[in-house]
Amino acid sequence: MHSENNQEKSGKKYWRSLEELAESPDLLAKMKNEFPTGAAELEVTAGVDRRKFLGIIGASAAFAGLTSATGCIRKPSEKILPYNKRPEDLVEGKAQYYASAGRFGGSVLGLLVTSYDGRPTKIDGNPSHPMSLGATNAFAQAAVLDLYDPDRSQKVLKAGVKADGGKTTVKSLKAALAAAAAELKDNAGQGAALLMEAVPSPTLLGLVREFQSAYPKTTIAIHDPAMRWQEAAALESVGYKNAQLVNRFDDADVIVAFDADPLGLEGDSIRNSKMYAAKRRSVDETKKMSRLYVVEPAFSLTGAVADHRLSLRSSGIGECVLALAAELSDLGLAIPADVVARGKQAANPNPKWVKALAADLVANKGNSLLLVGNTQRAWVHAVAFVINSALGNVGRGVIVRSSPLPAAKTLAELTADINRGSVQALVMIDVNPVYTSSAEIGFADALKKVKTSIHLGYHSDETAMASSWHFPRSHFLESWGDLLASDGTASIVQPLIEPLFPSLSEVEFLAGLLGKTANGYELVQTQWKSTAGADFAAAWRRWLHDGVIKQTLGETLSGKSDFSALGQRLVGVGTSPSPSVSQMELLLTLDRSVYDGRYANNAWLQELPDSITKLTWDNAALMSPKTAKEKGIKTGDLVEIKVRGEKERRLKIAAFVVPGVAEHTVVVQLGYGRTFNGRVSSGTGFNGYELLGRDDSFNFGAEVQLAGGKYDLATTQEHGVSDYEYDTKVGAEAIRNRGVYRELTLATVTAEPSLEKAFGKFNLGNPKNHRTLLWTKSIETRGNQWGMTIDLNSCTGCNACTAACQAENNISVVGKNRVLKSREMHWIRIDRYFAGSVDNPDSIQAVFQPLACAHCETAPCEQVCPVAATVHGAEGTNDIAYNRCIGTRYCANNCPYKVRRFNYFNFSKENDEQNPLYAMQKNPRVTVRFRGVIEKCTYCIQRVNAARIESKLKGEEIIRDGGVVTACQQVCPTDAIMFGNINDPDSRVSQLKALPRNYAVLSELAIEPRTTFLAKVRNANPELDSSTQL
Amino acid sequence: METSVTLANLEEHVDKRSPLVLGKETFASVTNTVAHPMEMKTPKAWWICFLIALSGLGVLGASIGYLFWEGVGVWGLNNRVGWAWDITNFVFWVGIGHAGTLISAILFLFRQKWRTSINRAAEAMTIFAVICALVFPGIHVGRVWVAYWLFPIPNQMAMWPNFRSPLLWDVFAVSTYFTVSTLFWFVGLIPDLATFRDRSKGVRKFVYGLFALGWRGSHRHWLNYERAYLILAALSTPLVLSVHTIVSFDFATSQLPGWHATIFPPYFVAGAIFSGFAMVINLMIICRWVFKLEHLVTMRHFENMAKIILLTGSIVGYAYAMEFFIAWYSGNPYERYIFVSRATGPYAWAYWTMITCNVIIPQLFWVRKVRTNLWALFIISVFVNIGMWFERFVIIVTSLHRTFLPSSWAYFQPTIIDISTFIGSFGLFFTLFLLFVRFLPIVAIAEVKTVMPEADPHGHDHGHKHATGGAH
Amino acid sequence: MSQKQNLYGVLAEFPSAPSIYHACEKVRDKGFKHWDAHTPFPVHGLEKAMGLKASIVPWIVLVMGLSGAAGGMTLQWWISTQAYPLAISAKPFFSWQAFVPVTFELGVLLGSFGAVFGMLFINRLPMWYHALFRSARFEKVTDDKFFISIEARDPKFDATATSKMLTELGATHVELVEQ
Amino acid sequence: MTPIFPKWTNRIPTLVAIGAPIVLIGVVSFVWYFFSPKWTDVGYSPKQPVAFSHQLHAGQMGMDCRYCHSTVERAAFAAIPPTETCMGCHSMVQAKSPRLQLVRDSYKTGKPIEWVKVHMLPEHAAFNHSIHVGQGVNCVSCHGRIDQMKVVGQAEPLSMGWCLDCHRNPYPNLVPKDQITNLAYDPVKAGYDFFTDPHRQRKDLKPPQHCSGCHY
Repeated sequence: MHSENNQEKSGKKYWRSLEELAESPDLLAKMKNEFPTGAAELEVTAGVDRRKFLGIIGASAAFAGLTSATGCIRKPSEKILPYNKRPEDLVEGKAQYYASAGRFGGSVLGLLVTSYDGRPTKIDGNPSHPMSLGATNAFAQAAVLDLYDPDRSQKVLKAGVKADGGKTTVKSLKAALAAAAAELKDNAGQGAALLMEAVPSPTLLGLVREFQSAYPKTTIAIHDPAMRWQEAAALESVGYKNAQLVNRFDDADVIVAFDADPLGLEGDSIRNSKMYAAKRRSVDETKKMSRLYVVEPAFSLTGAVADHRLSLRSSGIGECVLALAAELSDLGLAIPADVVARGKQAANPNPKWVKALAADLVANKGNSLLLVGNTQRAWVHAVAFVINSALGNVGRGVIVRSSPLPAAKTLAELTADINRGSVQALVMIDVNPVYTSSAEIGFADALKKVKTSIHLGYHSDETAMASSWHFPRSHFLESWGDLLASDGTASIVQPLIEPLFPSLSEVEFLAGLLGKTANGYELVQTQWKSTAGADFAAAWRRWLHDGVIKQTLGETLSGKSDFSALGQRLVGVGTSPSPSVSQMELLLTLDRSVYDGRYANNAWLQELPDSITKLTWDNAALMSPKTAKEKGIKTGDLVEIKVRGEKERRLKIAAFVVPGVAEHTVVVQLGYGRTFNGRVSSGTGFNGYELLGRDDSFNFGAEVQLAGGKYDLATTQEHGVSDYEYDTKVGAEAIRNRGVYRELTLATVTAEPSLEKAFGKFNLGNPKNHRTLLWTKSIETRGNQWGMTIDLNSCTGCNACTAACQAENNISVVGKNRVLKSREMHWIRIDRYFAGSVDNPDSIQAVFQPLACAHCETAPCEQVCPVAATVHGAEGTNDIAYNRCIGTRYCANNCPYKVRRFNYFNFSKENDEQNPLYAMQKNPRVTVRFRGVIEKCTYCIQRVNAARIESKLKGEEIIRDGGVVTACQQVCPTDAIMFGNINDPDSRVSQLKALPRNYAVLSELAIEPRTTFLAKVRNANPELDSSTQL
Repeated sequence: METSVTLANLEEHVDKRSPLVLGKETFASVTNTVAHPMEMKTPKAWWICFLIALSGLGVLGASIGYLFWEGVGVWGLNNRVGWAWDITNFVFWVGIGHAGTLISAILFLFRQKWRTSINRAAEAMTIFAVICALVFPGIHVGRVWVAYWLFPIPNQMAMWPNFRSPLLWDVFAVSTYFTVSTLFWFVGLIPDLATFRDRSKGVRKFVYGLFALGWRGSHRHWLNYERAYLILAALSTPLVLSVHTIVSFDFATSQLPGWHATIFPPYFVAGAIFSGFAMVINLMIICRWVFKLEHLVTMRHFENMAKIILLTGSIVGYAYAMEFFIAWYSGNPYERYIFVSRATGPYAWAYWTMITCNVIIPQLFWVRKVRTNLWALFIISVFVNIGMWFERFVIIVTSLHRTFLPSSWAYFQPTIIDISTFIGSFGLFFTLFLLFVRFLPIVAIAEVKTVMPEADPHGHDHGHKHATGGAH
Repeated sequence: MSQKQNLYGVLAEFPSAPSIYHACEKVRDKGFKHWDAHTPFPVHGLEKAMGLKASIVPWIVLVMGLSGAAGGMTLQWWISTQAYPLAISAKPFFSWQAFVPVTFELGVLLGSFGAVFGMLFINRLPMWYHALFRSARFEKVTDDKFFISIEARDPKFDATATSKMLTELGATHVELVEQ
Repeated sequence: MTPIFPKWTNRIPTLVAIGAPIVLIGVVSFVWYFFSPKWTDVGYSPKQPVAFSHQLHAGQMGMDCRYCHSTVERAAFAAIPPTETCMGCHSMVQAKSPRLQLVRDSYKTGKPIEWVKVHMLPEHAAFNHSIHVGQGVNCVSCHGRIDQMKVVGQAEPLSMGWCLDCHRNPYPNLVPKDQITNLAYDPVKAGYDFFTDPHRQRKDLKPPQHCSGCHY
């Protein structure tokens, strides 16, 4: 196939033949052949056995050996398999980095992918890409595991059964595609449809246009949770056709999010977070920082970090925006009369609050920013846009840009067309509507009516089974493509590896259906030939190297917005009954772990604790403690949710009581309860789509009743304790007394820069009162001395660090029942604490505290280890030598932070057994841990060592600042984590540690941790009460 | 050393009381009485008990085998509560293993003659209990096959153990304790083994003879023997105290609230003696009844032991109270919280079980009627042992499940393997003990004879009670 | 003569502690060297009656105990400062306070070994065979009878005279024991 | 009556007292020697699929180690040469030799030659060639006189204690940077002194002795 071709052009060589390998029983053995050197981690599996073996029958084996002729107690002999022809730029066992791009949660991120001997092992952000700026999110981190998903589609399916006798090869794949194309040709004439995600890929969209011209009767439909239909409609109503909004946080001093999550699941969250965090951190120099208001029905990441948060049911948001509009016009802002008129009658959830907000906005004209969430209706977006333009934000914080996407129909409209019989052929590119759509739409039934339905998907999922053709999709690390960032920056998606299984990229698929023979590589190149200018080859190489294509596509619209039409749009909207105990409001949201369900088979994401609920492996019906008490529901109770719509919808689901949910609202995350049985996804959670309505993600009049029975929900905090009152509340109490989490208000910081008094309020843990030791410390103090700071003021608890750490450090997945036993292995966890009174939802606040091994100088863990398996390194790290550990767990007991993790079983081996491909992701520079040893954060010691070797070879003793970047620091979208040499006073970490905000958790124990925290600063509006703080 | 003082007092008014050997016992009859259980036909009861114990041992073996095969995960432990039943059982058994050597050594040093008829069984109990105790630290480690790294053995890794770790102190303390107790026990056995060498026939004669080392009652031997025995006692006494002190260091030298307490050493030692005597009472009551030793193991023995239980129980109770006081007085919120949580938190049930069994119930011993009623003694002693197991559980688990950071709070639940391993350890204990009562003299014959009136070389008529030694 | 060759000595049986006590005093006063008293239990003060010197076991224990402790501390010092000094909780390499428990335990351990094996050594035990075991009555020595044995190699020994003397001292039974 | 134990049994204690220590010392020294990598690992020289002689190539023909093990200065792993490297010469030299059949096959089929690994470190020990070579540790220090080996065998124990010996005092094993692949070079004979070597800026090498230097 076209790999030869690829090498010449891209100057890279892909190792071959995982195609046959896929089926073969001796997979590991074969993979060793593929990876001459990187195979260390593969051998570990064997190695563990060996150790165990020697351990159990040690002596006898030894004597047997002695009697044998060689007189050796030998390890089984190992083989080395060198390359046959070594690719010129490859050095065995050395990491290589390639630029690429991917689309996660609706945002296009430029990526830098690490590869060892041709195995992609780690994904990171491309610093020169405007949307990632070097960072990524948990989805991007976990994408590399998706590549090695053993359940990914490997077969062409015809009507749900294996075509070509289940022996899909590259050849048979092509043949099948041709056959499907032919079938398409026969039917597409009478009306075809193209159902896809909102993928801003020039090449793909080009092919879509070709498709349209080839089959004129083609409907384009987009089905994508990130698609901003309502916003687009709103913009259309004010005179911008086919447009979208792009937000800039960099000069926003006041940010108001109405049920929006710009720092979490919506929009370009990474870029937003970076800009937002920068403004928060500026407090240290300027004593100024942005202020964030959030109105939302349940905690989003944005809501969790808000300075002021109003807890309000989704259906009330619109009213609130209207009320704000009215307030603003009273303050002399030019708001269209009819909007104001409607605003006057709006149900204002909290007049005092809204008044203060309005004043703040007016005070910051032009430097403010209103955002409305995807789930809100068009008119709400419209009103928000009105306010934005009245405040003069449009063109500054709020930019209107033309969308690269073609005019498209929604899934509902498409389904209607199908039922009308106007669609005979349906092409579905990487969508799974049979699972991810409302029962009310009834797409599944409609699909049956289509003569030819051709589906491209990564899994042989619900839709694949229901379509007449299914083709396996290549992972983006295996395929050529291109992507446009929302600001128009383009990136080439380049593969690092031949497809592990015969499969097609989006472009290859669509091209194939159009009867083209060109491969992805050629398609992408032809697309970009024009833009290159004179020297295409040079430009191409530059693009691949940089990962970004400088000149941007798409343009900013600066047309005059016209609000004349707004008036009648507002008639009769928003007048919704407020929910009650019997008639609750149901809200369905995307999940922070599995998004809309596409990541359901990704073990890392499944085990990633939700930022707020700390729930793993499941979703649940979230309710506020108050509501739960009224209904007598406790966490873990099975409840039935009933919604009356066109047809009655019911779901039996476990309840989870958590503060921050609006009263009489029940929240269910989507994406769980997949019927597609992957080895990971099966049996996780409950399918929220069964409750989804036709066009709203929230519904009125949901009845929630105890259904009897209990369900185990695995959380990583308050393990096994369902009593919220007891633990979360007592916990918050404790935090307050213990000064573990420190929060200040901007007022305090400006009033008393030294913060002596502010910190003094904690009777304990003031770093100023370090107790002096009774002895002189025996640790090395010269040379590189590593330390870390974590800025609680920036952290949004997004979990990216946890995921990145898992990817970098070969951390095992343990599974739900082990999480239930509190045996999860994550090296860095994010502690979430609540503050405020559960009886007053508006007072509830959540805070995040990432916690990993703090590398205490007088580490309590070290002195108790009987075999000196954990001791201090020369550069101040608290080392653990896995193979010295005998597993007494004493260190874990004596660790005040409880960050040490024990391998209660042979987790890594179990993982490899469950997923034989998993081994290919493992980082060859990190030992894979085995049964019976402790593990914990090492400050990415493998990176430290690599850097030290590098600098020593250069003849330098001291590693330059930034020479070592830990995985968590690298991924952090808010740059909350800083790592470096604390011996060097000019290093950024030293400077941060010098800040008054700097404090050590539990410093009163005289453990002198190397990881310290920077206290959170809440920019409270003096008008509003913010007494409830930690 | 509260214990010793009271023991001394005890001594004085005890001697004014009932004699240590009742009835018309002569040297020969003592020998016969003690020999009886070993020479009688094996009673059915013994066989039944033995089979039960043996199956318990089987359960232990199976549990441990499964544990080795699967990993420590078969227990209910987690990343917050890294120790639970394993170390609880370890401390529990070590504790029980204290009465034996204590009765022998300390009471010997203080010339407590009443020890003679119970010390042998007590010492045996010590050794068996310590064997049970040694099992747990051995199997609780994650990688058993490298547990030998705990010992300073030269190796190609050039690695050595860390002598700052209390766990390593444990290794040395408990193994020393086991060795010394065994020696002490064996030295005491030598003359009695000789007795049985001279009584028995055939194989038994050979085996007893082998271990009697050719003892012939030579007084030149007795001279060194008694000196050696006295010194062993003198060495064992601080050893007994040191062992449980060091065990308590596992907790006291760590820094967890609820563990990090200076009161632990005395409190643990008292607790150990407390549970140890309770176990002795249980065992002696049974032996006495089964083997008709009423004349040798008298009510006075039980009463004295009951008094010691009452005393040590009160010390333990005082320690509980003191812990609370210090927690409050220190003003340390972690300490305060952990103790409030003990009494009111998820594990309150365990805490109150402990208080009831260890502090409240033993108070019944103030009443003489209770002290002298075998049933009462037996039942109360059982409660004491239950209570002491819970004490260790409370200290270990409740402290671990509510540590400094509320984010790391967890709840521990035992698995079936936890339980079976614990029950199995009783199987091991009773197997060994039953073998002991069947094949070895459960009362130190030679020693008992020394406390008989006839033993006095200056007594002119054998009926005469109060002998005043050291004429000439 | 020939009879004296394989004669071990004379063995006299006494009924009670007082009787053997007084007998011993006499035998001692007669100035016998190679003789011994055998009793089922240590008869209080009999060593005085026999005129025996105090035991040297304590000295052995002292030496062993001290060397055990010293060795223990040295071992720990060598391991943590010489062999492989490791920074543990930033504690000094030679944190002697932490080394006390092991030092103590090793002292006690070796001390006890000294006591037990020292005692056995001085007593020449184990000695499974002994001439006295040839005497059937001697089996009672571990039950309720008391014996005095005077060895033939004692200069003052004379089979008949010594036997006679012992009978006079109140022996209930006197016999000659073969080598 | 006759005693249970005959007279000679009294000699047993003496014999044990003398014998026990001897046996003990015997066992210890046995384990000490035969269980140490010095015995178990040194001298391991498995049969290789192709009878490649380092003695011939590195010794007689004096090829530089780095000609084949080219990554040794850049990477942790000293790469085994790809078949094409062999064929570089052997397409002309000995082109027909039956001993090279496997090599030619491999070149044709693209199937790698399965060499048997000789110097095996456990997975949990991270060794990096580049830094050692870079600091001027002669190949011979760890691999012995490869240039005199027909069949490559392990020359050193490669045990942790052995590593530490050098990490604690590396200087005897250091040679001028241009001599690292000269296996015959003897710093003592050549009178090389690390500390006066002008080409070395850093006199204090500080090889790691802490755990995470090698175990991570």
